[in-house]
Amino acid sequence: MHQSVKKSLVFASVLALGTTAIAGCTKKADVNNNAVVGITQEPGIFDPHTVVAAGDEEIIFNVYEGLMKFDYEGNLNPCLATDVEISADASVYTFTIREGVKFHDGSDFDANDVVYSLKRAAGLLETQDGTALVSELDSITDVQVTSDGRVEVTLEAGNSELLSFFTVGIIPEGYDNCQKAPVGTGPFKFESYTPGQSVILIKNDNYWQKGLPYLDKVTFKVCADMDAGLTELANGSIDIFPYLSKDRADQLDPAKYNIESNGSNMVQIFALNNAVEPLNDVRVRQAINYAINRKDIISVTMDGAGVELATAMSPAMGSYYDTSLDGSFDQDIEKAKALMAEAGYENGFDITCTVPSSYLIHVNTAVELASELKAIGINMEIKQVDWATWLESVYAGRQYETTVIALTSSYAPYDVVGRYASTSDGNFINYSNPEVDELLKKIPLTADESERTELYHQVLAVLTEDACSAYIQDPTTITAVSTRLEGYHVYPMYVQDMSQVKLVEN
Amino acid sequence: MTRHIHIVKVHHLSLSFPTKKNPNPKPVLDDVDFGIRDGEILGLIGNSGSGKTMTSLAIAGLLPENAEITGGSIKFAGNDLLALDPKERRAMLGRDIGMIFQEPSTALDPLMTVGKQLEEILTAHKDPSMTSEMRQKTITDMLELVGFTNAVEILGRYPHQLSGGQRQRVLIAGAALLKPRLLICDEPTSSLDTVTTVSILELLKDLCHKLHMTILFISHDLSAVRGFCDRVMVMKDGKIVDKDVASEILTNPKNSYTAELLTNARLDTRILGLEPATVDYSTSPVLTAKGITAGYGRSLFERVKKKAEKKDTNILHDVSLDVYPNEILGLIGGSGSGKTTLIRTLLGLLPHEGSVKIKSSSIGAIFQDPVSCLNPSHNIKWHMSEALRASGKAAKGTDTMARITAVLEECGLSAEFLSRRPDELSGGQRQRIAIAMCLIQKPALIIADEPFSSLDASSSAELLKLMTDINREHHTAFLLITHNIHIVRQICPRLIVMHDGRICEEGTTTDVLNNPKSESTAALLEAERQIHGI
Amino acid sequence: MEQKKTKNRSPEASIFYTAGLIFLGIVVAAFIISLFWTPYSPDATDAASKLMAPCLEHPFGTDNFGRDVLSRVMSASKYTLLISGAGVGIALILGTITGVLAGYYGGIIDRGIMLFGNSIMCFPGILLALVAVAVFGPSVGNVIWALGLVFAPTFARVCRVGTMEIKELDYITHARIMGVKPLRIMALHVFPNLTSQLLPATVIGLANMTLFESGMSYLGLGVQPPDASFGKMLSDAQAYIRVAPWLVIFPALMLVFYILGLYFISEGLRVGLTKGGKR
Amino acid sequence: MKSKSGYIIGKIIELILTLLVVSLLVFIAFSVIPGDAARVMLGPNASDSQVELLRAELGLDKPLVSRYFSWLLGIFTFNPGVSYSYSIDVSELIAQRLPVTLGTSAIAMIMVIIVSYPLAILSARKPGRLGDQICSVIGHVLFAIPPYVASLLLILLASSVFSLLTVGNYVKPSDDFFGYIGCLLLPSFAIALPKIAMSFKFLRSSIIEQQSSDYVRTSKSHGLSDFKILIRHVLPNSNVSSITIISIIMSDILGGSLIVEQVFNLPGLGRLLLSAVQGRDFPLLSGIVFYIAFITVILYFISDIASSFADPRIRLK
Repeated sequence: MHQSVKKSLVFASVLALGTTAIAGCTKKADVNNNAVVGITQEPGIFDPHTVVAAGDEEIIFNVYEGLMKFDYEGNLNPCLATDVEISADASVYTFTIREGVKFHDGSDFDANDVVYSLKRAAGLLETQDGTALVSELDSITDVQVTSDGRVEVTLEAGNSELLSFFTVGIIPEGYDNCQKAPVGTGPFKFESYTPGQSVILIKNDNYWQKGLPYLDKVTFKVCADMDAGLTELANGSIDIFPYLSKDRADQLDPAKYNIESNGSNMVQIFALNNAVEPLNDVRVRQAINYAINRKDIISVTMDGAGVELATAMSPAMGSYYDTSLDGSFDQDIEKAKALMAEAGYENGFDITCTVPSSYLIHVNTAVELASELKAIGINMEIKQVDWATWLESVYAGRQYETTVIALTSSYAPYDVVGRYASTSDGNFINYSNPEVDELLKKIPLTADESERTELYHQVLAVLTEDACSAYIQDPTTITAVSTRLEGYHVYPMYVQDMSQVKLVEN
Repeated sequence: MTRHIHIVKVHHLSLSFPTKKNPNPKPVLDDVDFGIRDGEILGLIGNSGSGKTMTSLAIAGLLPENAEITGGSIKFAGNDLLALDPKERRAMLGRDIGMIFQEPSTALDPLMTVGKQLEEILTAHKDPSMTSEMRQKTITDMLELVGFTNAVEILGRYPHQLSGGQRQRVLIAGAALLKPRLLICDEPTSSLDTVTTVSILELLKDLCHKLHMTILFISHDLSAVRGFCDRVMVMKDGKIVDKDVASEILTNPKNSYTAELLTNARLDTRILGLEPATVDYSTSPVLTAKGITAGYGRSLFERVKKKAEKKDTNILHDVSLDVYPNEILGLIGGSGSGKTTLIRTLLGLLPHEGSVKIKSSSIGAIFQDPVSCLNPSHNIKWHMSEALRASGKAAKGTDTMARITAVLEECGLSAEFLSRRPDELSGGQRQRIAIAMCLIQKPALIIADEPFSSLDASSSAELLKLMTDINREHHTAFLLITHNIHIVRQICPRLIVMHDGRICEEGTTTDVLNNPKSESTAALLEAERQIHGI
Repeated sequence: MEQKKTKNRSPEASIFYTAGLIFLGIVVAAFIISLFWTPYSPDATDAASKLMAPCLEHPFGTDNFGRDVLSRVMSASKYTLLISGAGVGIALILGTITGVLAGYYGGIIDRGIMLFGNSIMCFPGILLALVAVAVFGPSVGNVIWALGLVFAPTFARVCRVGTMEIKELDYITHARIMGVKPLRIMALHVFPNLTSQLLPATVIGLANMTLFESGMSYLGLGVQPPDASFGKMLSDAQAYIRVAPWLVIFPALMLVFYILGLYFISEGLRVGLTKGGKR
Repeated sequence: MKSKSGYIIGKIIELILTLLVVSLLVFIAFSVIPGDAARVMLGPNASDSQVELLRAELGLDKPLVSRYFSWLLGIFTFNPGVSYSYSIDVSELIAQRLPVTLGTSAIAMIMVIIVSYPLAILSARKPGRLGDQICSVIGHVLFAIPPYVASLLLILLASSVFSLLTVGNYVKPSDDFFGYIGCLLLPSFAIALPKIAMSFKFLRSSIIEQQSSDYVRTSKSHGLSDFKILIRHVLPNSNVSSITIISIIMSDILGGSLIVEQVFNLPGLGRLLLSAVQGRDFPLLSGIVFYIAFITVILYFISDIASSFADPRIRLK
């Protein structure tokens, strides 16, 4: 009761503030056919092949296109290719190239551009040292134009999981200045980048999908963090802001903003370094899993907007996800204590959780975890580090005990589980199980879809059984979209597709 | 219209500082009643807090805001000053009443040239007919009148570029610029040295005649008005206790308080029975200084810079002197003659050229200011044991304490002083502690730099007696720097006179004092004679 | 004149002292009580009761984790007192030693020390502390060291000026004539007399250091979660400023009380000590 | 008479020495940063040979001393290199952010002066009266409020009570100058508040002290009006002592703006600094830190020179 009164008061104040903003000092081009999107990560890389951070990808998704392209439901559709043919052993992919597409610089798109782009991404150009710029494409050994004008990609071994990586951006043949002046075939052209402030994209009038895009101009405006974004939303100085938490989204005026939400296909993990004492004991890892209350964590960090996870994959992955694993680790303090005692830690132990300070959600999760783990005697100290240090010492160096992080993936199941192979670069939890290694080797070689699905289920079952880490949630992506816009869709990936967005007609 | 005999008439004036807590405090001025005759120099004498400054401020109309006149009236040339509104009152200042104050060093705005500050007076009392050139002329004329030969140059100077005496002259020029009928001088000479004092007093007297001014001269020192004032009034606790013609009061005081003031001003009357030890000049001296040349600012950087500017930074030039065992050697000289620099050099505190040889290892010193001579953070016991410890003659436990108490007793201080802190002691007691600290180190020579200058007469006398006792009993030599000729005459067999960083005269005290050979010695002695009536 | 001033001033000083001690007392009392008892554990989260407005069970309300704000405010006072105290301690030791040396010896030593000190003071203090903590990682220990270093030149300045004044006084000249060794003069003759200048500077230093510390915690470079500190609580509260203003108000009040208390005491000291010095 | 130019030359030498020490401090501080810049730039998946290649390209493999001198040369020619994380000239990045930080600081400084001077003069005219005491108490309280706390309270107040100014909506001066000033007003005010109190307190006591000085008494005895004494003597003299305080306040304001920018979400140097810290962006970080120190050193230098113009005792020894 009290709360709701409070909130309506707040809405009044936000509304008042927003009105002044429009009447007052902002020059808002309300009549113009444009939109401003708030982003929280500083964009820095515009080369489609060297891009690493999700924050860059979400912008250039509008600039570059690949042979394939995901839609907001997670379907992989042909894009610059009209068709793809995969050999039986999945070692040769042959693409039919779309006709009548133009690059932003006015040149025509053809098969040679595809060859150049894929070779560049795979590190096969003569000027390169052989290291793939896009590491997943490392297995490509050759790209050729066939006699009938199609493009044939040859792999060193069969891999039926590679198709989703052909979403990689295609650039004009011989072009090497994508960082400074990006040129692609996407619905929007790159206009300017002001570090720390904004990236501006303008409409591609020659876009091959007729009628798209609707907007003339899209500005990606950098906000320091979620709260800064919230303030800008309240001011009306941005139209779209993704990655809100539910309690913040609730503070917005529903008359001015629609709230869109969708599973993010992220896996938030309480990563336990399997190589250090006492986390190398499966009983301890299981105890930790039983000790934590995922519902409370989601309530505190996302205000309830998240899906509880007990295994390494998000339910958003559809059939690859094994529903039978749901609820494997529902909170059971007694069982957790018993497992601790069994492992010889009835008095608990001290442990450190190294979290990247720039991600509030992970820091908050760690705070809640520390409080919950006290119940089974684990005293967890939180150590915040900046993103660079986290990447270096936790992810690459694996010098840590525990951490909280969200694992994003393109919409490919192999991307999700592949990191648990004992030799994988991404296996930062130092998990090692020959059974999983064996299964992971089998998957790419298996052409049959249902057989592959079954293998994925087996992998997930082992990972859960081993309690290789504690999986927490798939946080819901909550995006506020101004009511003056329509056609925005929340993707289960870290991208902002602006091509479908248009002004509401009234 | 009759000519007023009294230019100022103060009628039964009472003044107090009421507060909320105490609406009826003890009055600061209690029924003060006097007149200042046209053209006279009236001296107003009293100790601090006697009400003399408040009297002058009441006449000028510059009383602090929380002062309240509880009764009486002040008439200036027949007008009731207290009835005037503040604006008219202010208009009289500078025009009819001029004032000069004690501290010339801070009485001028440091950010403004002398010329601008003087011009301000003329513009404040605006006379529209005056052009800028006329104002300049008036100011330079007045500066010349107060004794500047380079008046135009002075106009462009800032106060800090002038000496104390020059500043006081500028202030006098300012006060006299509009030729006021009354000039109030509030201790104008107390921070100046004797030679300058004499010249300032002469200037005032001269102005008094030339400009037909009346002067109210305020001082705490009765003897200082000798030969200057026509009449003298003595104030005590807000009341006028005595007034008479100057010559009468100075030679034959009728009031007992006046008599007391007079004796306090003349230390010599109390000095009796001082017997310094006899000196044998054939023995080798305890201290020999040869060809000392020294100055401040001797860092490499500054030396190079000064050399480039071809400036002589030296304050001492080729000074040589000997101090013999048992001797109390007197050293006199005007301010700026280099006395202090010489002492600091002899004590080894300054880098110098020339040689200083000291027979015994230790040399003691006592200084002018009894406040800063002791460390306020520590008690007397700490001071004494620190001195003993530093001399390297420290013994253990009770022995140390015994020695400390013995020395203290010798200096007339009981053992109960050991636990006291410096701020619980009087000036005389502190100077005696300072001597005790020297004594415990058994030095062959103690250098005493104006040790009496901030002590009252009786404390000075006691300290002087202690010094001669030590000299006699411990055969300790003293180098005594003082400006008091009486003391020099009584206890110093030999005397050195310094001027401009050089020794200008040296000889037995009687010779030097009776037949000064150098001009500067003569001038110094003459000034002393005028002020202190030797 | 001087006499009157001191008479008027002493009640002023005592007003400052009383006000200062009351404000400071609130924070210190919170600290002392928190050592033995807080209403709830300051780190205990409770998802069921998050963002509760002040009520009987939670007089200061609860935060977004459902933690009791009163308990957190109490335990936050611990870090404020610890960091400002230890930081000032370090600054005091470093500053006093260098300042007295510079003031006593003058010349090249003085120029060197002051050049270094002035160079440090050319960075806005918060910037330097921020960078230091950013470089060595945020932790209470690093915050203390960083702030200690940043504040040392302030104390060095006070000591240097004080020493240069005291050095000219007769009792130091005496000590030099008596042959006391320079180090002993600095330690026993000069230093005790600097206390009247150092004391107000120390109190002000405590207040300024708290300002810096809370600013750094606000930026996430100070005290680390889940431990409570005023700055961190305020920065966390900013997101809820419209829905849960109590999250801002109570830590802000405590922070301001502490600083205000220190300012008042330093003001009292200043008034009181100048009176004492004039005696 | 020592020449004025001599004094200024001395100060310039001091300035250069200070800048050198400052640059040394900055360089050393960033040379001991843990974390390899090259590895950070390339991300966790880079191979060692790639890292080595980049290290060579960035000159990180050269000895420390030669790196210092090349860095020093760059920084004094306003060309401190290219930011690792933005791949843009550091000077360009700083130039983009400077309007925010300098604008906020300048507006705050103007606020400090136009509020504190009149208040101090009024207060000091009749010290101890009710108005003076109220000002002093408010001053003490303001003094104790950290700028970012003031910011939070102002946001609360501005958004819910006054609805006057927008928060966190930066407008470029080239787009709309008044909009630019408008969006900086609130942050500037938050920074200025405690400094107004500080400046007020100092000025007030300085004016009171000057009013009781001997030369004011002399001027009174010359028959000058109180107003004239205030304008011609008291204020110039209290200015001499306040120039130093003003320069300290300026430096504090600059530092304060770094934090307050964060609260108001302004794209100023403070935010750039934090992101540079997080990205281990050595050229950017050292550039920002050095240039902020540089501005402060220049401020102090100007204040020294200004003092020497205001006070003949300093320049004419």
